[in-house]
Amino acid sequence: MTLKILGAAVAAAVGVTALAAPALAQNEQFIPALVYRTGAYAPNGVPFANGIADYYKLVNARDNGINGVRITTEECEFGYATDRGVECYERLKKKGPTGAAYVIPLSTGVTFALTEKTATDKIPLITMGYGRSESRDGTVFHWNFPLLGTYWTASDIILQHIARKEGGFDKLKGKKIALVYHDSPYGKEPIALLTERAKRHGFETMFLPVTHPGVEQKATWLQIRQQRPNYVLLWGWGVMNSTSIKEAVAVGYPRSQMYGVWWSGAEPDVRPAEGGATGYNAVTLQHTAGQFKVHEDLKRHVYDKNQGSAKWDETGEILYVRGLINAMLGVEAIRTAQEKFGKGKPMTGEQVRWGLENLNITADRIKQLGFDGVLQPIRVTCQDHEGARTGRIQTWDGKNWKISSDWYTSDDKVIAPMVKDAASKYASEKKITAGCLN
Amino acid sequence: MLGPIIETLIGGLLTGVLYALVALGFVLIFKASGVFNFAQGAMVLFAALSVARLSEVMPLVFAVAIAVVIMVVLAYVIERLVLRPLVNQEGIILFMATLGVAYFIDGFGQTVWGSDIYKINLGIPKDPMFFFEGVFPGGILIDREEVAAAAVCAILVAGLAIFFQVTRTGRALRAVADDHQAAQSVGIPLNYIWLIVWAVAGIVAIAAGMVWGSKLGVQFSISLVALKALPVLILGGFTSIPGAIVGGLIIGAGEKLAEVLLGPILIKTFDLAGGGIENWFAYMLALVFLLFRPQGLFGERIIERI
Amino acid sequence: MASRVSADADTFPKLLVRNARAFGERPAMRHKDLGIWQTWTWAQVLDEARAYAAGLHRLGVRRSDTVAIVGGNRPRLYWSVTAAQMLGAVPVPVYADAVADELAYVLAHADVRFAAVEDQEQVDKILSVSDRLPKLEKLVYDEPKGLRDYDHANLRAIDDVIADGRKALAEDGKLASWLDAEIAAGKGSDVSIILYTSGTTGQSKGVVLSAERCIAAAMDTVAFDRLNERDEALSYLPMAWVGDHYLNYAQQFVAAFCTACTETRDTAMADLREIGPTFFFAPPRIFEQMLTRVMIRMEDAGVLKRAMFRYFIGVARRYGEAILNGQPVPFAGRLLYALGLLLVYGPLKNVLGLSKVRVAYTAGEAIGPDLFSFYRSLGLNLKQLYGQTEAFLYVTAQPDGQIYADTVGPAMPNVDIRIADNGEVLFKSPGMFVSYFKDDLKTGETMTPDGYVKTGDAGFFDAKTGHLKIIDRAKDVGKLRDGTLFPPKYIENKLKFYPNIREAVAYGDGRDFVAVMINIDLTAVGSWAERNNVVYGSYQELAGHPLVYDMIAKNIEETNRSLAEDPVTAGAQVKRFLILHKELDADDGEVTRTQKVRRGFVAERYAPLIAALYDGSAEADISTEVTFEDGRKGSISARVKVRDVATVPVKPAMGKAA
Amino acid sequence: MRAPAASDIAAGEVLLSVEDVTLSFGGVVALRDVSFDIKKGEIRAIIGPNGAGKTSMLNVINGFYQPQKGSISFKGETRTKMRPYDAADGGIARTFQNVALFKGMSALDNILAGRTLKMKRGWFWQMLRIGPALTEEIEHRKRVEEIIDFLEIQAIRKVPVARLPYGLQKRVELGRALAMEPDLLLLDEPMAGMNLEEKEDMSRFIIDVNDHYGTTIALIEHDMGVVMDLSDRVVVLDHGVKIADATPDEVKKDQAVIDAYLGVAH
Amino acid sequence: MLYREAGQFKTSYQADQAIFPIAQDRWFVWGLVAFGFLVLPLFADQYLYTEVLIPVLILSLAAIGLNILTGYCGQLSLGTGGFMAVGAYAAYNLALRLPETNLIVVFLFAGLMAMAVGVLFGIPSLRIKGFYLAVATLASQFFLEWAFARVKWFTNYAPSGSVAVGKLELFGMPIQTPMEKYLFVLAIVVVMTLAAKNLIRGRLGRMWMATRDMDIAAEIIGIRPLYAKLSAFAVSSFFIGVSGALWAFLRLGSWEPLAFDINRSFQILFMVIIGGLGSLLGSFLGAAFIVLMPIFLNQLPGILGIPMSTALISHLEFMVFGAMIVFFLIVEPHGLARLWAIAKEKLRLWPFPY
Repeated sequence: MTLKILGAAVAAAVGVTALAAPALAQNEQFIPALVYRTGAYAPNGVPFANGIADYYKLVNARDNGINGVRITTEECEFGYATDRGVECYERLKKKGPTGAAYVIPLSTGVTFALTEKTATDKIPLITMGYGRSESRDGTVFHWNFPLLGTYWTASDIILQHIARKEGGFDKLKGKKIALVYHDSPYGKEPIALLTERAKRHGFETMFLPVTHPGVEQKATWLQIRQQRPNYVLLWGWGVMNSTSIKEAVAVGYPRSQMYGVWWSGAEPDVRPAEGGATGYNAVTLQHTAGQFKVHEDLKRHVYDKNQGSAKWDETGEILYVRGLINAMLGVEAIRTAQEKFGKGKPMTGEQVRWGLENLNITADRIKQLGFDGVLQPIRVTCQDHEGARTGRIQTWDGKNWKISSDWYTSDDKVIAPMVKDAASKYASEKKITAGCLN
Repeated sequence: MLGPIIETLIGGLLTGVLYALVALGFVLIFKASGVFNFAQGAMVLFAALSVARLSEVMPLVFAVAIAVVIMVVLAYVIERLVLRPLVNQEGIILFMATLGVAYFIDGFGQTVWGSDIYKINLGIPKDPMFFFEGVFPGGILIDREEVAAAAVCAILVAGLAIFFQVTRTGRALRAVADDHQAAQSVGIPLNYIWLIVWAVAGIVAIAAGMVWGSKLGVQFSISLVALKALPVLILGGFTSIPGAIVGGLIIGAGEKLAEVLLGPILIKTFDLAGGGIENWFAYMLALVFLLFRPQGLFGERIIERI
Repeated sequence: MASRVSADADTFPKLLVRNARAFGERPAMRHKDLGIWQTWTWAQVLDEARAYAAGLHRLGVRRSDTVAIVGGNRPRLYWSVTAAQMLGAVPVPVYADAVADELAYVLAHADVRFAAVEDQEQVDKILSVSDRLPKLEKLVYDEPKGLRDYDHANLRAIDDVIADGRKALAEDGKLASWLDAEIAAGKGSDVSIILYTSGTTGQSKGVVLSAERCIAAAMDTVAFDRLNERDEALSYLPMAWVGDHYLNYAQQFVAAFCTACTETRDTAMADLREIGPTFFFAPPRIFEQMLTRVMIRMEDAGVLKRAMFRYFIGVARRYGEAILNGQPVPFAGRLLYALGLLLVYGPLKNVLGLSKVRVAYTAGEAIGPDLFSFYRSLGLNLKQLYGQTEAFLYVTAQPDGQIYADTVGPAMPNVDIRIADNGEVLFKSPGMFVSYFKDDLKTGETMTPDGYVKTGDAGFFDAKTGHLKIIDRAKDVGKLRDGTLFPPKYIENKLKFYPNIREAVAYGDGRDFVAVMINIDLTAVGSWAERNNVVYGSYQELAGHPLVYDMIAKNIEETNRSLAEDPVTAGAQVKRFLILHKELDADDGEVTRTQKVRRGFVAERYAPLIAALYDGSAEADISTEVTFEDGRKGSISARVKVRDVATVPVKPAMGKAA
Repeated sequence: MRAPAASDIAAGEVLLSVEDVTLSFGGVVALRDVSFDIKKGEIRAIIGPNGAGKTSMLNVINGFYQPQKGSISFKGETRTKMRPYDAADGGIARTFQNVALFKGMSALDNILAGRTLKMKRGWFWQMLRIGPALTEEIEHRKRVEEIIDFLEIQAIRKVPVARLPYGLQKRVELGRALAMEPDLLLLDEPMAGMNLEEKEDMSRFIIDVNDHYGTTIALIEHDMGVVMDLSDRVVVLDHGVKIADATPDEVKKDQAVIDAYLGVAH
Repeated sequence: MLYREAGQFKTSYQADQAIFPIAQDRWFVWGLVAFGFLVLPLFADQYLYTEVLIPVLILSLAAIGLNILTGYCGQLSLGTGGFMAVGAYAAYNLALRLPETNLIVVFLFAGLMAMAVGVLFGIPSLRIKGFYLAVATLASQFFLEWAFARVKWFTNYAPSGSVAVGKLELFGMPIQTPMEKYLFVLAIVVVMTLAAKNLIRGRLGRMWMATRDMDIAAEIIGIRPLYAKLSAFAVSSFFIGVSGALWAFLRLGSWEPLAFDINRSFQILFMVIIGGLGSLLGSFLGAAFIVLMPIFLNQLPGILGIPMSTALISHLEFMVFGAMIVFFLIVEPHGLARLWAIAKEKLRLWPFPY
């Protein structure tokens, strides 16, 4: 209906007769895909989108969908622009027999914009490794699922790693830690945790915003050169990441003292800097680069049939793998929902939400799915929409990302109260009564 | 404290050279055709993408040569399809048209060349040079790439100067800039002139694109450096090549100094969430200049007649 | 007949009083002034006219004085008529574009003591001949511009006169009641107005009309066309012409409809479009000009639009008149016509300002049948009436639904028509004139002893329809040397239907064949020239252009074919023609102020050309004296080419007149 | 037929006086020590060969140029620095040598724009356009219509001025100046580029304006016939210097004037 | 063709100077307004409201604002996004700090604050003209964008820099559903458009146009350039400020300064120029065109059933969009409004070509 009316409106405006959207089969699960394959953030948007798309293809080709419910998807390009992202969401949210199963915006800006809308529309918002950190509180943010880790988790893990390197949190006293961040809600997320930790441990912070799209960093790095922070945390996205590393090279800041968030630790971020990036670190969203067991299926069912979205070599890249994981989690949530609401039926957003909230992927299941070594078990609850908060540090050796630390888990003693505060503030602002939905 | 200031100043000046390179393209076109060419940024991107992708399969020299051909063809197409039908239109209309051209080139460039981050390797070492390490703690850091950029810029300006002063076409261009009618009466076809300036601007874009691209990687965002060139333009005047150079230097140095020196003070005073004043400082600087010299530093004086 | 007019409404001032009472709040008069249509209700008009009359009285206007009215169509000049009539004085409207000479003649002949004029131009004109107008005492003017520094001893602004009158009326109750008495004292038999005919030949004659006859005539036609106070008419024809006085004064007062005066002469067409009258009157010339403009503008339209236009005009030709006349039309025809109405006729009438017209008349001269049908086919209820000043306009008119292009309709109610032995039409009508002013001789000549008026037109009643058919001026219908009937105007009108031909003068009486002199239409031919890259520097050059000749020759050949269709006129086909190097001009006396050709005068003036037409020569030289707009005189000489045209062969015997 | 005789003017009240005005651009002197006066109600012509500084003189009078030396007093007040809108405020209107109309607006709006100074309603009322704002708008429209009527341009009132022929544009420009109800009207070559008929019309309008509204007029004109017919007094400039200041008849005989004009091909 | 103007004469100046002097236009506009208020809500769905109608209406208002400045007063500005941001944050802060304030007052305040800032940044226009001014206005754009990102007070110290509005209501009526929002926006846009029209056809509008068409002549008839230009900046900024507040409150709900970045400025400028400089109608047409065009282009391959990668679609979208702009400028440099006017003129003169 939506499409028809829009079509009519557009056609009326441009003078073309509208074509009705093809009727959709009833036994399909529609999942919209908000992507950015163009513009300043395309280098990062493309592999992630490919990973997601390929996983759905895999599920359809290998398993004939989720218990027989085939996945249909439609990509909508929004160029990392919040308003166009919202438009994509609005356009696609009602497609398919049951509407959108869930939304993956891959943009903290869009996440902010959609947080309320999805609640009204009853569509879960999966923000794996991004979004608002306090949204892990499922009693307030019923529809948000920042699976696998929030930015507070990410920054906490990095700080833990630094502390370990320095010999304990008490050694951080008097140290200076800079945050070079993308000047958007995304980049600002870790500030709260850094400030909190700085207060606790007495280190100094320096917050250096970089304006979109992030190619102007000269002054930032001149400041870094002059202020000489002990560590630089990088919260960039898109072309900003590689620029940061290049500027670091240009001012001679040691890359080994730089720690990127998991969105600043992929191949497109380091490759343009070539050798300059060697030694640069980033926290992982559990996984790192490489091809895993699931790739065998991918090759057999998708790539050998020439249906892959990417080039085969690229399927081992970090963001591609992350796309696979994200899609897998979504699919598993639908599967979980089907267990309760009826196998072999497409799920509504509300049902998928239940599936997400009761998602429990054990080590065995991970192995089954072919994600062994990529992922640790995750268990989502109403109180904890994050599900897992572990990560490692990886380091770029000039050619590959190499894991360079053990697993860390973010310190909930620090984070949980912050989440509680922020979530209850949000709840009171929006007049939401905290509690679990069924 | 002096060390960092000098360092920032030098860094700023060198960045300014890069701005000047982009501004130069604007000036060339505005001077000869009165078009405020907003597509200059897109041209820089397109040129850089061409060089970057071509150099993946051939030596850089050939890549640049082919890119030159591409830019000339592009200039021809723009002149033919956009400028000629819009001849005698108001400036704002031409300005809009170049915005349209910018969109087109952005889309076209990414379609043909891709939207990933690509590399241009000019073979310049990336690591910085340090001077006066004895005088200042940490020495004075200078980016080799930027020095190279400055050199390229100097060569370009020299080349352009020779082109304008010595060649017949160059002199014709100057004539056009001064008075369209007069130029036509001398027998120079305006279309030809426009083609030439757009082609030259395209070649300047290659230079700018290569330098920027080598520094930042070649990606869509490069087209946004056009915005950085704008304050340079108003500061230096839309029609002055020396203005573009000097303006670029002032803007580059000004904004970096402001960011590094003024930024922290502002942050403290107003409890700001970070600095980033360089985003507007250049414009404000230019604006203040403008209030005293409405035609820019080197622009021709506007005499009002009735 | 006069008995039909009641005594309390037997003069126009009395009608005004009645209207002010009955329709006080309804608009009576509009004038586009200062950008908008200033409107006066009947009550306001009465108020203005009374004040004006009082003012005029104070200026010295007395019963039976004649008051000249010179100027364009302006409310204050119309009120001048009423105000004069209120005082029992006789208004004498004069053509505003009359040159000083003509003006002097009329004003002197009418013994004018007062003149109400439009503006400085008219004041200057009258002042320039004041030595010939010893009786003229005072001038009042409507538009004060430029007159500030004139000697105001005998010059007043109408506004001042009205203001003065209003003040006097307010201060002096006796004056008001005197004025009321004066209005009441007016009798139906009083002279209401003297209209000077333009005179196809010779000097103008003053046609004296009485109030009750004017009113009686107007009552008949108002009833005939069911005009009422909700109708709107446009006043743009010369006030001195009977048509205007009839329509925008007599009928207006009787029906109490609203008359709108145009802003300036240049804006008449735009004003017509704005007002959108429901009742419209225009001489054929105006319709012709409109059609010419339509055709020219359509020439510039795109191919598709032009094709569409042609197609639907064709549809209209086929079905339009039948639909208008209420005759049966096939459904498909109705459908096509409806589409045409949406696409062409409706918009066309709209841009011409005719879309609200309920009744339209044309009169003054014969209208080309094609021209006539064109408008009717568009759905415009255009009708012909036949008449003259002496009849207070009408003798016959076409009733709704009984329209035949070649007849002028049956006698109007209360009109009695008789055809004299020589074919001349005689009539007796409610509005017929009383006499010619100060010219009993002429009056006698025109009136038959039993009170019929000779029209001077030849005509007969059509056997089929019983409608009157006018052929030509009685004295103009001639015979070729071989005895073939030669109706010059008939031929001329046929020719004039072509947009290229502005004027045609046909000769043939007592000669071997018919030949015509053509005036091209500069607008039409000029626009054709522009489209065809024909370069020309002057009218003269264009008129003499060979391609123009070719084009006109083609038009004449077509006319010949149409003449050949009718056995009566087949013999009168045009054999030779020439195109005149200058436009026939009223200033030169070649046409009347109403643009009727003075055939005899033209023949005299262009004698060498006539000679060339008949002696077979290919060209002739001519030199003529002309009067320029500012009154200077000069002369134009030219070499004019003469052309032969093809005729359709007919059996000679058929063309003989009985 | 003109009402006030030249002699009346000479004795009349001074409306504007130019005292020792010197104007230069860079090194080029446009006017040097020029003094003259314009009396109430007169038509004052400023003539001179090309480049004599006539237009500069008008520009000084209405504040577009600031003279380096000298002063202008208008209605008894002497002002040294003045902007054109101040001049307008004070009652000086002008037209331009090359028509300076507002091309995007209709003839009516152009003339209405001339009423700007006379209109007083604030933004709020204008935005609502009811009550006083509407009354004001209508009242001024009426005044403008009178001018339109006066200049006989009814047929083109709603036509965008860019579409009008030159002669009519000049008339509209005059209309705009008249709408200001100025005390002093400066006309810079009101008849430039006109044909004979248009010139006659324009002359008539100028005289009528002077007559009807009592407006004082200073005009620059090249057509000597027109100048002699219209003006009460004539100032002659040559190379920025005043060389004569007298009645038209006297000026015609003035040797300096004849020489100045002979110097250029006229 | 559909016009029947004969007989529509004006007997008063008020009628002559009406916004729509032709009856048919008047009916059409009334019909359109009635359609917008009464008929559309009967069938429109959420997508149409939130992604088509509301954005088009709000951006139309911004375009009207810019059109007043650029189209009517001739001052080119690229600072629209910044002024919208001023409106948005002014409204946010008023609503935040004085929660009981009536929504209308909130929007008025937004307009007034933007007006103040607009006047401030308009001052250089007295010295600077043309493209110099355009670039100078970028200063305001970047400065304001920066200020709202950095000065924490504006965002109520929100750690993310993103702010959100609470539930909206007007005189106790909730403005929550897309339809309610749409009607609210429509009402504001209608009222403000009327106000803009009144200003434009009044004294102020003539002052602006005079300044635009020939500033010297304007000065000489007594128009102070300072007053004319700054009033244009003021009114323009007021409109833009209100639209910014509407955009933030009714379209976005939660936003960050990036919502009002330079691209927004360009977007509005596109609307004004594609729509038609100096035309209110053009502002609407331009807004509709610029909002709908990308959506349409984006879906076109899908509608036509041409399989195409998302990246290619969006690159093509860029290309087609750019090409269309150039094409439109070549075909009609004066924008859609001029095309409309020409069509209307054709219809009025139909069947005549001129």
